[in-house]
Amino acid sequence: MSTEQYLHGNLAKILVRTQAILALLILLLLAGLDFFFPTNYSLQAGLHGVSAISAIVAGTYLTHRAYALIRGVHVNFKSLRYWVLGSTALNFLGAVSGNWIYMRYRGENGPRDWILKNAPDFHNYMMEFKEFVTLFPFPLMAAVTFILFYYGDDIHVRRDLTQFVGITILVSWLFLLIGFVTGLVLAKLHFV
Amino acid sequence: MNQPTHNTQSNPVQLYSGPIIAATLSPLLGFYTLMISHHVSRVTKDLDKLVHAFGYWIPGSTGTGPDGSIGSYSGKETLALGVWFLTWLIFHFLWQKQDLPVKRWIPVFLGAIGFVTLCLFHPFIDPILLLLLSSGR
Amino acid sequence: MTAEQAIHSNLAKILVRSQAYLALIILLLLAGLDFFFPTHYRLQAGVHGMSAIGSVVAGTYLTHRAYALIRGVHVNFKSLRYWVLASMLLNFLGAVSGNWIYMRYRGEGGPKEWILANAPAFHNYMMEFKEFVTLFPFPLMAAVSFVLYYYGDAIHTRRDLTQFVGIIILVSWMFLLLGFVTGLVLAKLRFV
Amino acid sequence: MNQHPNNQSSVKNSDNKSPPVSGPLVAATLAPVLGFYTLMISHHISRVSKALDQLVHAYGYWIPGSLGNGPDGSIGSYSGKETLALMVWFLSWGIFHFLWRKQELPVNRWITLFLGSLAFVTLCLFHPFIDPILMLLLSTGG
Repeated sequence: MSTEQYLHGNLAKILVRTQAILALLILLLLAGLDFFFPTNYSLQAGLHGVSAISAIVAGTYLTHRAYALIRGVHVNFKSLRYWVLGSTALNFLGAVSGNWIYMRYRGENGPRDWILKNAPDFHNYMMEFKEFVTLFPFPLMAAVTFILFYYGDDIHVRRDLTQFVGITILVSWLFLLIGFVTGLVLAKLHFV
Repeated sequence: MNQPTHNTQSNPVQLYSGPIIAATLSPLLGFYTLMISHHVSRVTKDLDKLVHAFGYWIPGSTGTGPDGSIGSYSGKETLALGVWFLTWLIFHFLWQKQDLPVKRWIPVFLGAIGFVTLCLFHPFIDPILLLLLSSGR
Repeated sequence: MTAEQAIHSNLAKILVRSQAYLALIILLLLAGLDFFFPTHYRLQAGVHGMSAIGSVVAGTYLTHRAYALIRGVHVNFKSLRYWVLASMLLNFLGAVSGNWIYMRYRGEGGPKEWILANAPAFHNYMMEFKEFVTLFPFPLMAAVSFVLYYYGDAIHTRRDLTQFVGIIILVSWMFLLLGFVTGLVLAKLRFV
Repeated sequence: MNQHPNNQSSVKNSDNKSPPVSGPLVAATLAPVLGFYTLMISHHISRVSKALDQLVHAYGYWIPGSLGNGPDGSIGSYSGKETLALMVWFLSWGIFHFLWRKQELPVNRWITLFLGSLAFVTLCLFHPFIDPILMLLLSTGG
């Protein structure tokens, strides 16, 4: 590798990291600013938003790792175990904070009342769907975490198992994304 | 895979960096026009009208009621578009066959974009503008 | 490559494509459902949302291509030219539709009035910033499109130029993401 | 990098331990699916009548915010559905893990079933799809 090539590779590395950090910061703003919204429920909204977005970011990164599991290439299982554990914790936080903000959603003059009056489909079809499927990622990632800790590094001798773990991560991501988007749609429709 | 940086001898085509600099300098000048016309329009009602007048050709630039209008934003856009296209044409024509130092331009370009972005952020720029306006009198 | 490996990498390919399509469809719902919101301005909102999300998706994919330009590895310039052209068009649509919905934002009883009455910082600091930086991606991508068509495939002989093009794509993406997130924050705060 | 490590050598490396079996993985993934079905079924049960809703709700009283009204609201019978789903998830996981911890089960067949049942439970949570079916069931049952 010539010095010039090395510099270019290094530049790309710096840029990639900068992009990732910027993306994370800007995305966290999407929910972080909820803390400053003019509502009595800004704390609940902000916490749910920040944990949901963190769960999405971690989940999306994990889909990248999932392909290594599916393709059967070399995987650093130690780091993967920490990531799935972190992701499980975030999914749990997202579900718990979701419960918290759901109370206000159903409260007097809360979003549900407004939506049922003005655009009932968004409650009857979307919210009644979203409130359940957003519970899916936590148990799914809990299963993945358990499996990776239970089998340890030995799991790599069983390609069918690693492949299944990869697929479960992808499925969990799908529900995260659905929950994220529907949550934002409802928040746009009527904030808590 | 990896190409040598400058290979003018063995390569039949001679590429000049002028057009890329022209293509990137001109939007930058457009952004600065946007920023400056925005702050100019904030000084007085008359200046706002002046800026606004440039944008009357844009549908929805004037109007009231629930449907609203984009107001003097239309004028800022018009001025920025004008500066962008005009400077692009001029610089492209001038630098068509020139080789300008791209490596030196990249940091200037990025710095200038960073600065104009900052200048559009009111909490940063307003104290400076207030100082300028008060000392100008 | 053994038959088993071929099947696995084929599976990964199918999954990657499904993930990409699902992500696109779900993300488009984030704005597409605006068409069904109970407001007179849902057409403007939906069109702006769809073009904004389309821009963010195309722009994000292009940042992936940008790293090939920055690293100086082999690039399919023909496909890249189409992508930057399409991305530029989407950015243009985003800006034009943004102008359209901005009218209502400023209209009587519109979001601006409500935000100024309830949380003025979101208008004075965020919207007055967002309305300008979201105009940046279109000229930047216009510059990229022009450069790639003007120089043609021969540009690959000049690493400094390709590197610069890659950097412009990344800068444009950053403004897209900023515009996307601030737009969503404002839409959550008060829909048109 | 691209080559999967040769099976024999990897097995030899971990020869002192018993080779991994697929039972625990199937148990760990079947249990959440059962939890999701519990969620779905308890949801539709709670929609049939006020009394059934109260029954489901009662399981969730332990969750803070499961009761209450006014602007602060509450999560209502959702708390009961969550509780039932949690119970089914943990209980079935415990049982199946214990039963299958040394068993080899057909993973490839389970993947298809797992994905299919997830898709189905998701569909069953989508009111425009499931409501006509529920209506039919209720009208024939009543």
